[in-house]
Order: sequence, then structure tokens, then C-alpha cells
Amino acid sequence: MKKFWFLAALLLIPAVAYGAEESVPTIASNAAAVKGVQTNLNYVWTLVAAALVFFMQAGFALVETGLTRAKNAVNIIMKNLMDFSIGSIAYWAVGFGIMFGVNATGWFGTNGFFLSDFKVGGDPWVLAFWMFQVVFAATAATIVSGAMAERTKFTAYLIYSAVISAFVYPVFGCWAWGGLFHGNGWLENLGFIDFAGSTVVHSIGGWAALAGAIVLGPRIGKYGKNGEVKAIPGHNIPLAALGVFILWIGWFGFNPGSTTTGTPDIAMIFVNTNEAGAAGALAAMFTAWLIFKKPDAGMTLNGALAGLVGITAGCANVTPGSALIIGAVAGVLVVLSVLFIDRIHVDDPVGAVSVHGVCGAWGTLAAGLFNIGGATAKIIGVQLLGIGTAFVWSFGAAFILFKLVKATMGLRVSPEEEIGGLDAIEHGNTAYPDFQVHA
Amino acid sequence: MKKFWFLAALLLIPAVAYGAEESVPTIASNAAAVKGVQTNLNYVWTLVAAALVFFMQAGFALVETGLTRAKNAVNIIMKNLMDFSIGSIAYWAVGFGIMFGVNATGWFGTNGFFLSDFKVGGDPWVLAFWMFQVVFAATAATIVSGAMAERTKFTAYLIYSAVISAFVYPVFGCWAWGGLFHGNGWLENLGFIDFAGSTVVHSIGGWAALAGAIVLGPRIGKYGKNGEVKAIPGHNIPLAALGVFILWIGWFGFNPGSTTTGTPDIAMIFVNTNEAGAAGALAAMFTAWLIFKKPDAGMTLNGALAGLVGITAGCANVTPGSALIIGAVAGVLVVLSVLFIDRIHVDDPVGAVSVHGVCGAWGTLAAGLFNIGGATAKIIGVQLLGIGTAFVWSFGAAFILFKLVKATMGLRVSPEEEIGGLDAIEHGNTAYPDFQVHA
Amino acid sequence: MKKFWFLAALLLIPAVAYGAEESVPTIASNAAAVKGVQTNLNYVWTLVAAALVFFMQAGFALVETGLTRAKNAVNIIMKNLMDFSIGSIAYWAVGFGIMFGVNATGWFGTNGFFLSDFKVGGDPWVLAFWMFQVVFAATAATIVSGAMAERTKFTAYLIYSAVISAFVYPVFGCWAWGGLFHGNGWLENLGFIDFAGSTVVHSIGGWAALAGAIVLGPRIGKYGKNGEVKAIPGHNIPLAALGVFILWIGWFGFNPGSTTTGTPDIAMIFVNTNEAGAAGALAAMFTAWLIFKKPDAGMTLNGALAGLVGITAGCANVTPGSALIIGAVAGVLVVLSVLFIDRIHVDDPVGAVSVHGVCGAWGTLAAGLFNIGGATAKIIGVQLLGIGTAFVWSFGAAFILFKLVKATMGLRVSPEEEIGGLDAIEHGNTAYPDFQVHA
Amino acid sequence: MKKIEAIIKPFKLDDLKAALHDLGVQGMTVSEVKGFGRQKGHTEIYRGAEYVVDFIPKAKVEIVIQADLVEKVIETIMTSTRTGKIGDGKIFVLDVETVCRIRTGERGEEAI
Amino acid sequence: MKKIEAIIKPFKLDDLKAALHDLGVQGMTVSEVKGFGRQKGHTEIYRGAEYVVDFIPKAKVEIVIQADLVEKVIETIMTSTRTGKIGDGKIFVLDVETVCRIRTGERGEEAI
Amino acid sequence: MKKIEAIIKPFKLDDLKAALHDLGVQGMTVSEVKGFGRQKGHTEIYRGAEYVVDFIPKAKVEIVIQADLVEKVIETIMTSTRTGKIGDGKIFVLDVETVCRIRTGERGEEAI
Ligand SMILES: Nc1ncnc2c1ncn2[C@@H]1O[C@H](COP(=O)(O)OP(=O)(O)O)[C@@H](O)[C@H]1O
Ligand SMILES: Nc1ncnc2c1ncn2[C@@H]1O[C@H](COP(=O)(O)OP(=O)(O)O)[C@@H](O)[C@H]1O
Ligand SMILES: Nc1ncnc2c1ncn2[C@@H]1O[C@H](COP(=O)(O)OP(=O)(O)O)[C@@H](O)[C@H]1O
Repeated sequence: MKKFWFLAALLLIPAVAYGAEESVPTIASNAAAVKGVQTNLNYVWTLVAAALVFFMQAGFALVETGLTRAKNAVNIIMKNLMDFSIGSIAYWAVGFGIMFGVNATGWFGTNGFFLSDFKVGGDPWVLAFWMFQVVFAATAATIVSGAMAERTKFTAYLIYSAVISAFVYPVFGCWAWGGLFHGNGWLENLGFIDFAGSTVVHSIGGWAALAGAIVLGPRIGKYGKNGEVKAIPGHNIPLAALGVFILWIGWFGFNPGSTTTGTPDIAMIFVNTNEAGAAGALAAMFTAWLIFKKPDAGMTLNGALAGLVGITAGCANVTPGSALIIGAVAGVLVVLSVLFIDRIHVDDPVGAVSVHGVCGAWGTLAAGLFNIGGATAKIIGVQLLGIGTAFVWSFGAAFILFKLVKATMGLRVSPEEEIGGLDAIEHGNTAYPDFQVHA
Repeated sequence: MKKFWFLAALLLIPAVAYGAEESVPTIASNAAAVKGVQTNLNYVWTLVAAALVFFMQAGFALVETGLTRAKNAVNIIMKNLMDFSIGSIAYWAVGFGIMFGVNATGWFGTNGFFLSDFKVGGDPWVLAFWMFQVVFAATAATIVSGAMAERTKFTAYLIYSAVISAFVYPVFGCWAWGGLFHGNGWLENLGFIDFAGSTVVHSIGGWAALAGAIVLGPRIGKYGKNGEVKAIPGHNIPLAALGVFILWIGWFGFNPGSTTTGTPDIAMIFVNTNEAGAAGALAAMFTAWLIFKKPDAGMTLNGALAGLVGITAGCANVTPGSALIIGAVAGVLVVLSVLFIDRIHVDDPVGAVSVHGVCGAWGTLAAGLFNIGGATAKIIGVQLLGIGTAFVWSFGAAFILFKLVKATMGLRVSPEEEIGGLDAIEHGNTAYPDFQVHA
Repeated sequence: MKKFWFLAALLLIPAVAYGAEESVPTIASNAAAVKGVQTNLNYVWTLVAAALVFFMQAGFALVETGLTRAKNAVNIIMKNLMDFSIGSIAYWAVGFGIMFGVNATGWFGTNGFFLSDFKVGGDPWVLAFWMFQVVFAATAATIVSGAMAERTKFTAYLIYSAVISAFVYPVFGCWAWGGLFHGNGWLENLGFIDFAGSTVVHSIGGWAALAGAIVLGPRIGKYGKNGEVKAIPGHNIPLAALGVFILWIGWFGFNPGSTTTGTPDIAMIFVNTNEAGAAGALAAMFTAWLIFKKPDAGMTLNGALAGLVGITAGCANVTPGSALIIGAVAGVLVVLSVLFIDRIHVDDPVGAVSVHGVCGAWGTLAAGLFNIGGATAKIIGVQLLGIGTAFVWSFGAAFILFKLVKATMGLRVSPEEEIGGLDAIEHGNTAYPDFQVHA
Repeated sequence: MKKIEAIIKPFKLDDLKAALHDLGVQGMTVSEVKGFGRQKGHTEIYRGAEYVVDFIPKAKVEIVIQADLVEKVIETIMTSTRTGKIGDGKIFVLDVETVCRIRTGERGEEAI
Repeated sequence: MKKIEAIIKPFKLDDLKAALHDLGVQGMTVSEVKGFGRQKGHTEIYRGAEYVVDFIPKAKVEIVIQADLVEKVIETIMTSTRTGKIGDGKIFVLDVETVCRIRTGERGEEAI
Repeated sequence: MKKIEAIIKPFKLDDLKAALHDLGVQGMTVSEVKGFGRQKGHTEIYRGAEYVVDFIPKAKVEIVIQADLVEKVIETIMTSTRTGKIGDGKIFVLDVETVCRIRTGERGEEAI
């Protein structure tokens, strides 16, 4: 039957374009046909970009697995796989409607649940758009798993994962991006600049991660009696590095794909994204080198991600030169932030709060500061308002959620389980049964 | 010379489009130009999709490596690399001609061997189409290596690999898809629905895998004296998980790419593919949880693949809602099937038979049941006929092939080799020489 | 603000195309619109290809990590990440200008530094083109890290990395490819054929790698007192294999992307690339099997890369049949070359010199020999001239550079550091802290 | 009390454990070791360079028991781990002066 | 001189090391072992097949010291590694006839 | 018979093996251990937190031989593994009461 579909596909191409075969082409039919082909290109580009963004799920899974201990590796990958699986269903059922549904108030959407905007035979754009949006929602969700790694109850995590994809992320998303579809958000109406989501995706995830890490408390052995910070080295640095490379290529879908149109615009976004990532990695490495006297791998990997998060908001409205600066600042910031967060005894095993929360905020501010069109007090003000709102909403909502979960089903595994590893007790699995792993 | 080619390329763009530069454009030239650009878009989309499908080879290699023992890791990756390398040559020389060559009978093609359909200066579409088809052939081939892992002679495997790519897969492919090019298959002429290959690719691979596992017999130590099933844990779950993520992104080429045209059609196929994978992972996890009291990683990973295999046939003719159901059913099915296949003492280390054979069959049936156009008895009948034919052909042909190999050169390594690991004796290599690996 | 940009994007699409909405379309406006859409397609294709080429960085990192020892894994991935990060900035500031700047002499470009060719509001093509070129520059740079693995000072390596991306690579690139943009190179003007860079990228990297390995000297324990060659097995073959699969998919951007236009031309390039890789893997495996009596994994992986490097020059001007031969010869060549280079006591842990240097030279010659348009003595002569020039320039420049570094800051770590592993002393990190790793 | 150290082929460990368990031995400690002896290793190749892997993986089982059980245990080890092929391994018996159980502080035989 | 072998719970190793260090013990050798005893292992599942992991990771600490220090060391081990829960481990004391320091060739007590 | 336990620097293992082989020693058993002693470890950093790696990888070589060979073997170990730098390691000699070869059931010296 592929044949049938193949032909069908041909016919579906903006009728006029191929109508040319049957009917005589006219100027009008040609004009329509050209638009049709551009539309097709927009579908192809948006969906290829969505596939790249999906791949970021693998990147997050590897970074988080590599930067934690072998005894929790199965648990980490299960949490990441579930973030995406649950997210794909929760965002389909609820999240998309809240984020992009018709929205009189500017505060949340009210229709389009269960992808009801799509009718067989109708315009399939909603499907392409949804596909691109669902991978963003899953990204916000998966950021949190790293900060809560190595001590969170699996069942509790599943609850959280559903709530953030269905509710926490979409609500803020509606405020900033709702107008991209049927919605209309109060924040975007003020002129908030966040092209691909430094705040909408990364800070929202990062601040929820902060709430999670605080409510959970640190891993056993992370802080000594006298409050000194102990090292709990990640078990597989090459895997973590592969994760960073995968995230980087994913960002080539994340930022330029946010045009959702295949146009020359994407070129500058590609370049900005790349330059910021490179500058972030370099700046973080040299900062770590200065402070620790060694070019530390973990910090350098965080630095690349920090640069990429930093440029996400402004990737379409700053120059490549500015992108370098934005990335470099993010690279310095992430190292200092990781150290600070450790000092205040918030245990974030992978640096999710610093990379996504802090550098997401920086990137959003920078999108105003380095705006090609110039930075006015109003622009900066709105950017700060957006940054602040994101913190209050995401940290607040997540904090309440985690407190509730803690009070009811419990958020954290038992000390025995934590010491023995979550893999054995939570999943009854072992990540590396053939290897001699230190107990 | 790049410059030369670069210009050449520009000129090659449907002359008329750029003819505009020289000659005066006309309505007709514009109409032709639009078609030319759409054609170019179809090339780009089809080939990008082919690249994504190629990447699935890495996914299979990782899943199979991760779910088997460290002492056989080199052998597994060599088998996967050879599946693709041999397949690329066997399908070029023979397979493509059988599958898509001119075909009077509806049973097999008779020309187009060695890509002879392509003439320098002629229409290059056959090359794009071939590229997309060869990665499908390699996928069918590589499915089998997992089920035969940890005990198959490397030389014997190479023979099998050539035969399935050159013969077993193309013959059935000709019946179901031949008409996509010069061929014309009896099954497609009956109206068999298998858009991207739940049966044509996955079941064909899965049933050949079943034959292989049966003829080989179980790994030493897999079943106890009293027939109890023993666990032989896979040695690297994070690697297996990465493989699943890679396969998932590959599926975004596999299913939507099967349009071989860049049109809005691909949007629904993307969404369906994603929803089925997500539902499969969730359903499998909860099924395993119910049965084993633990959310088992291996089964959850199989579940994601089961959902993706399940939606492959119907990805273009069912709604996203149906895709969720199809994927969820596949997720439940795969867990039960893995348990059943173990019960009957067929040793399939990675669950290839259940994921690709069983869920491929389910997906093909589901493509009829959930058909947007409605499901008639005739449609269901043809689907069942296709499912049955695939089983008889693939299991039969592979069974005979493996029996022949066993009788002649031998199919299985010696017990000493199996206990010592295939890497050391077959390849003289060690996968992890720096690590303490349990003997 | 995404909304704003989204609309902006729409408007930016070649005005005329959408101008249709407002103004009445004319034949001329349609003709322009078609060209506009083709231009958009060229951007999308070129940038998607660039993303795939970027991914090769992950492939190189994994191949090099997998084929070296666990105690140096952090150092290897840091070197690879820095190659790309430093390269992204050095090529932006200096390299691109030298390679593609206005160039009267044919020897080096003189403007376009710091991407100054791009003006806000101006034609963004330079950005898309730069993005595609920077990932090529980084590829040349990263080739060297493998040959110098396990004994090079990190600081010294950073210096090298900046110099090759800013100077060594761009200068030769200018000679062969400058004319693709504002430049004009003496070698391309002679008709040198190197479509995607067998010489420009791979040989340049390979010969610099040779210089590095010679100046550094072999790793401690690589050659016995009586000069016998000792084995220093790579610590993670599955990771190396994943790297090869990633490089392979990256090549689907590397070669066809070099058209920088989305046209039917890319089909043959895809097929040629794939067939050469497959033939390379097979030929290398059988060659190794013949010589060592075992199908060695390391050599087979090198063989796939050798085939891909081999077809890079001629991917657009030879037939698929020739591609098979070119790849197969490369596969044989790489095995013999690895053995030879070991015999002469040049210690290249990953075979970079053989894969990229030797097979790059072979591929460049083959692009002449198998040229569809026919091979004249002149063509072969120019190819040989290009091959020779590349060797003299790259080996010479790198040799001097490494000698200078050695004389000043020192190129090699202390024996204690080398025995203890570079990770611990250079980076203060451990790649696999949870695993029992052999000392 | 005595300490029995048995160097055995790793895949025989489960059989040995079961046999000792049947014999009533309450505990043992196992480590992964590499053995060098009459049994020769195999040759591997890496990128063309051959190398001999002459250390063979073995399991070392340590059992501390009452002196009067030594013979029984030796017998059990012999019968449960012997394959008759070269490389089966060795049994060494050493004297142990004191045994304590950390949990309880018990000493001597009741600590075993 | 005597050799003290202590089989302990791995996460107690650092405490033990510190305690022995305070006691003035100059050196020790540690190996990762798997223990079998009264403490029962746990069950895992793999693709539906259950299996018991009945070997439990333990750390084996070997300390060679002057005979007169044995009791002190035993005490220290007891106090620093005891959790009171089953599986705390054992201490075995063996006699050592000779000790040499490779670096210097010293023999006997000064070699420790 | 005696059991000689040598704790050495891992990279000296091959030299030792060769030397013992020349001496006619038929077999040995090697395990990977971590040592703590006068030789100090190094400091590593992880995400800003320093930590001392004070257990140093060592190889433990166990050789059971006839009593009269002890001195020869000790000499061989000394000469083949000494670097003169701190951390070279130790040699311990213990008495072995019985030796059996599992394959044949032989006892005593011929079992070695
Ligand atoms: N003299 C020895 N001292 C310590 N361990 C030994 C000695 N001889 C043999 N072994 C251990 O016993 C194992 C088996 O010995 P081997 O000589 O290979 O076979 P067999 O026990 O059948 O004679 C060796 O791999 C080694 O671990
Ligand atoms: N008879 C024995 N010989 C050697 N090792 C033993 C013996 N009994 C116990 N062990 C070691 O001591 C560890 C703890 O012993 P176990 O019986 O589990 O708990 P407890 O020491 O509290 O009685 C075991 O895991 C094993 O490694
Ligand atoms: N008292 C001891 N008991 C057991 N092992 C010891 C003892 N002292 C030292 N060792 C082992 O010997 C190794 C080397 O000892 P160390 O004091 O570091 O150097 P040296 O042997 O040169 O004095 C240590 O790492 C440890 O494994």
C-alpha cells in the first residue's frame, strides 16, 4: 500500500503545484504553488528540527548518568525515558491545550486538549507545531531529574513528571508563547523576548529542579559534619561528554527550529548557537582552571551547556559577536553558581540549577541587553519581569508539589536503599553486572 | 573543483527555475520551476530521512551490546557493522533488483541489479530511492543478530547476512512494495497496508530471528536442569538505553521518510510515531511492574521499541489517538511475548522476536483495524494474509538457511568458546581490557 | 516574542513569494518567488548538513576514547571538546578570512575576519556558508588528537589546536576552495578535484597528525627493547564502534552537504559515500583476517572510516561502482598502512595518519582516476600536485609548530604522569571512579 | 581453626558454594584473582600486535573452619570443582589463631 | 608478627582507616571481595527471570603488625566497623614468619 | 611449605613474573588491591570539591613454595620489583600446612 500512499502524497502537495499536470497553469496557480512548496519546506524543517530536539533526551540521559554513580544508572535512564513518555501523553492530553488553546485572559488556554484541533482532512500544521512543542515540554521536564538524582523515589518522580508537563510548564509557556498558536499571553503582549526558551524551557526546568533539590535534601555523605563539601564523582565521564555533544546537535534544532519556517533566518541562529556553546565551554574551563588549578572536565561540560542555554533566548536577535560574549559570561557564571549552590548545601549532582536556571535567566536578560534593535529600559524591564515571574511560578509551584508528594507518598528513598543504590531496590536491576563496581 | 561543482549544482536546479536568469520566465517555465523545487525538496527530505534510518544501525548495535555480556561485545558490534556493510553491497548487487525490478509475475523483480537503472546524466531519483531502501534492508538484517547473540559462529553469520539482504528480505519486499518503483507485487495489488514496514521490515526480521534462535538452541546456562529460566543479565544498561533513544530518532526517518516526498503528510506520521513509542514504553513498564513488582528497565526499553514497531504499518492511516492505543497494546504484548518465548525455551537475548516479529504482526493488523478510512472484512483479511505470508516465507526461508549452514560449516561456536566469550576466540579481541570484568 | 519573530520569519521569506498575499502576482514575481524558495531550501539543507558534520566531533571523541586507555579518557574528550570550541572561535576570528577572504595572489585571503562579511539586514548566506565551513575546520583539527593521544601536554595541545584552525588548515583550504566564496586559490585554478575534502580536510589533518606523533615519540612501553611492537589495547571497543557509526552518519552531511544546495545531485553523493564506507569496512576486515587470522575489530572500524575518507574527494564525480572500488582499496590500504607506520615506530594510537593522511591521498588520486568525465594525464598530474602540496604544507607547518612548542613550553607530559594517566595529573579527574580499572 | 584457600575456575564457584552449603559451612569470602601456572593463556591481537594473555581469571575462595572439618571441606572442594583439565586449581590450608565476629565480639569457634 | 584479616562492610572502610591511623598503624592492604554468610542477599529480576544475588560486596583489610598490638587492633576494628547488624564481618588472625620491605630490604618489625 | 605474599607496584608485575619463572616457580596468584602506607596518594577535584585518593593501586602476588625456596624467592622479588622509591611494597611469609592440586588430588610438595 506504500504505493498508494506515495501517490496520495504527491497529490496532496499543494494541489495547484501538481494541478499543473492536469489543468493549465496560471499566474495565480503558480503563485499558490510557490507558497505551497514553501509551506512544505516549513513542515520538513520544523519536523527535522523536532527530531533533533527529541535527541536531546538522549543527551540529558547520558549527562545525568555519567555525572552520578554506577549504582543509580538504571534509575536515571528510566527517569529520563519516563519524562519523555509521560510528557508525550500528558502534553497531548492537557499541556498543549493550556499552553496554546484559545485564551481570553492571557493566563491559560482552554481548548485544544487531546489534539482536538486536528481534524482528519484538515490542516495538519497543528500536528507539526505540536510535535515541535512536545519535545520542548519534555526538555523542561527532564532537566529536573538530574538535580534530584540518586535519592528520589521512582513513583514520586513519575507524579512530578506528569504535573510539570501537563501543568507547570504549559502555564508559563502560555504566558510567553501562547500567541504562536491560538493562545495569547500577558507576558508576550508586553514584548517579552525569549525566542527559543532560555526562560520558558530552561529556567522553568532549572527552578523546579532547585525546589526539588531543596525539598529532597542532599545525598547521604555529600556534606561533612562540619559542613565541608564532599565530592561524589560521576561514574562515567566519557558518557557525560557524549551527552553534551548530543545536546549540542540537539540545540541546532532547538534554536533555529523555533522559526518553524525554513528561511535564511536560521543561518544566524545556527552561528549564534554554536559560538555561544564554544565560548561557554572555553570560559568555564579557564574559570575552573583558575580556581582549582586544573581544567576540570565536569565544569567544562557544564560550560558548553551554559553557553547554549544562555543564547537560547536571544539567538535570533543578537549578533554572532554578542553571542560569543553571552556564551562566555554564561561559562563563567555556571562555575561560580555550581560552587555557590554547593556552599549553601543544595545538592544538585549535575548542576542543573546552575546551567538551566541561572544561565537561563542570564540569557533572557542578555537577549534584551544585546538586542540588535537596541536595548531600552522598557525592554530590560520586561525581560526582568519575565525572569522573575518564571522563578516565582516554577519554584513556587514545584516547591508546593514536592512538599505535597513528600507529605503523602514520600519523596525520598530509605537510607539503606540510597546506600545500596536505587537500581537494586527500586528496579531490581544492575546497570553493569559484568563489571567490578566499587560498593 | 568544489567551486565548479557548486556552480554545476546551481545550474542543475531545474533549469527553468534559474533559466529565469537567462531567458525570460513564462507561466509554463514558472510552473515547471515550482515542480522542480518540490522535487528538490523531496530529494532532501528522503535522503535526510535515509540518514536517520542509517543511524538506527548504531541503535541496534547498542541495544544488542547492552543486553548481552561483556565477553561478547566485540562480536556483537562486528556483526552489526557487517550487517550494514554486507547489506549495502548485497542489496546493491542483487536485492534491489529482486525487490523493485520489472516484475511481470508479481513474485520477484528481474532487472535493476547493480543499480543499473542509473545512467550518468539520467534521472538520479533511483539513487535517492535506493539509498532509502538499502537502509531498510539493513534494518531487517540486523534484527536477527540480537536473537542469535552470544553463541553464533561469525563466519556463519556473515553468510546469513548476505542471504537475507540479497534474497529473503527483497522477495517479500517485492510482494508488498515492488510497485513503489518498477515492480508490482501480488500482495500490494490486493491492497495490503504496510506503510513503513511493520511486516515488510520488522516481522521479516523478527521471524528470521525466531528461526535462528530455534536452530541455534539456547545459550549454555540459560535454562536449568528442571527447565527453569535463568537470568543472563545484559552488561551495560545505559548503552542499551542510548540505543533505544537512537532507534527512536531513527524512526522519525523510518516512518515519515517513507512518504519519500516532503509534504504536510509527514506531520501526522511524526506524531503517531512518537505517541506509539511513548505509550509502548509506559505500557510495558506498568505491565512489568504488575508482574515482577518492579519497573524493569529491559522490558521498558523493549516496550518503547514495541510501540514504534507497532505503529510502523499504520503510521500514515490512523489518528494520533489510535496510535496511542496501538503503541500501548504493543507495550503489553511485548512483555507477555518475551515471557512466553522464554517459557518455550527459545533463547532470544534481546527480545528481537517479540519486539519485531510479534509487534510487527500486531501493528500490521492494527493498521487495518484503526484505518482512518474504516476497516472492512476485506481489509482485515488482506492484512492477515500479509502477516501470515510473511511468517511462512521468512521463518521458512531462514529456517532452511540456518539448517543448511548448521549441516555444512556449522552455526554455533564450541562450548569452550561460548564460556570464554566470542570476543577472545573469534576475534582475538577484548572489549574492555582495562576493566575488571567478571569471568 | 516568539510570535513576533515567527511573523517576521514569514515576512522575510522572499518577499515576493508572500507578497502574493498583498500585491497581485506577476510572472516575474513568481519567477523570483521560486528562486526564493529554492534559496530557502539551500539554507535548510546546508545547515542540516552542517549539524550532521558537527556530530562527527562526537564520533571522533568516541573513537579516540575507545581506542586508548581508561586512564586517559578524560583528557581525550577534553581535547576533542576544545578542538571544536577553540576552532569555532579561531576560525571565526582568523581562519575564515584567510580561507575565503578576497585574495589577489591565490595564496591567502585578506578580509572577512570576525565574520565581518555579515552585516545586520544583509544577505545571511555568509553565515550559512561559514557554519558549514567551521565544522570542516574543526574536523581537520580533531584528527590530530588521536595520533598524539596518551602523552601530550594539555596546554601544548590547546596551542596547536588554535594554530591549525586559524592558520594551517585555512591556508591550504584557500588554495583549493577559496573560490567557493570571495577567495581564489592557485590549486583550484589548475582544476584540482577535491569535492568534500579528502585532501583539504583529511590529509591536512592526517599529515599534521604524523608530524605530531613523530615529534612526540611513542608512548612508554609501545616498542620493546628489541624494537618489537607491543600492543596497548583500547579500553572500550563498543564506544569506538559507536563513534564510527556516528562518523558515518556525519559523512552524510560532510559529502552531500558540500553541494551547499538542495538538488538531485546529493543522491549520487549519498550512495557513493555509503558504498565506499561499506566496502572499506569489508575490505579491511578481510585483509586483517588474512594477515592476523582473525577478523579484528579495530582494523575493521578503521576500514569503514578509510572508505569514507577515500570517497570524500570524488563523491560527486565517480559512479557508485567506482565508489565501491575506491572504498575497498582504502580498506586494504589502511590495514597495511597501520602496520607499516607501527613498523617504523611512529606511535599513532588510533590510526589517524593511515585513515586520514594515507587514505585521503588515495581518495584524491582516485577522484582523478575514476572521474566520470574521464581521466587525463593533466587531471592526474594536478591531483598528484595537490596531494604532494598538502603533505609538504601540513607536515612541514605542523612539524615546525610542534618543534617550537617542544622547545618552549614542552610538548609531552612527564613519564610519571604518563604512567599514572593524564586524567589524574593533568585534569585531577578520573573517568570511571566507580569501576575497578587495572592500574 | 584453619583457613582454607581454594583457587578455582570461576564458573565452578556456584557448584562449590552449593556443596559447601550442604556441608553446613556457614560462610566464605570470594575474590577475583588472576592465575599463572601450568595452564597456558591465549594470544590476542590488537591492531596487528600480538600479545599473550597468560594470566587466567580464577576465583579465590577463603573458608575459615574448625580444624576437624578441614578434610571434609577439602574433599568437597575437590569433588565439586574438579574438571580434570589442567588449571583446576589449588587448595592451601593455613592455621588461624583467632577469629572474632565483629557484630557480637564473639571469639573462637562460635565466631565462625 | 601477626596478620590480621578483617572482612568488613565496604562503607565502613574510611572509619576503619582513620581509627587504625590514630592507633599508629602505618599501613594496610585492602581488597574488594564478595562475602557469603548469614547475611542474605537480595533478589533481582532480569527480563522476567528472578535471580538471587547472594554474594554481598565486602572489603577485606589486611594488616600486618607486631604480635603485641593484635588485641589493640582487634578492638579498634570492632569499635570502628560494628553496626550491630548481621553482616558486620569477621576478623581472622594468622601468624607471619617474616616481613620484608622491598624498598630497603629491611626485615622483621622495622619492615612493617 | 610456605606462602609468600608480595604487595608490589602494579607495573612491576611482568618483571616479577618473568624473574620467578626463570627461578623455576611454577605458579602464582595475583590480585588487584589498594594499599595504604607511607606513600601518600594524590588529590583530585570533582566539580570544585577536592578529595584525596589515599589508597594506591597495588598488586598482591601469592606464591606457595617449598620452605627451602623462600629465601631465593624473596631475593628475586626484591631485585625484580625494587625501584627504591617509597611505596615499593612488602613481602610477608606465612606457613602453609597442606597443599592439594584439585585436578589430581595430589598433596604436599608435588601439588605445588
Ligand atoms: N605455587 C603457586 N602459588 C600460588 N598459586 C598457584 C601456584 N601454582 C598454581 N597456582 C594457582 O592455581 C592455578 C591453577 O594452577 P595450574 O598450574 O594452572 O593448573 P593445575 O592446578 O591443574 O596444576 C593457577 O592459575 C594459580 O592461580
Ligand atoms: N567461615 C567463614 N570463612 C570466611 N569468611 C567468612 C566466614 N563466615 C563469614 N565470612 C565473611 O564474613 C562476612 C559476614 O558474615 P555473616 O555471617 O554474613 O555476618 P556476621 O559476620 O554478622 O555473622 C561474610 O559475608 C563473609 O565474607
Ligand atoms: N602493615 C602493613 N600491613 C599490610 N600491608 C601493608 C602494611 N604496610 C604497608 N603495606 C602495603 O605495602 C604498600 C607499600 O607500603 P608503603 O609504606 O607505602 O611503602 P614502603 O613499602 O616503601 O614502606 C602499601 O601500599 C600497602 O599496600
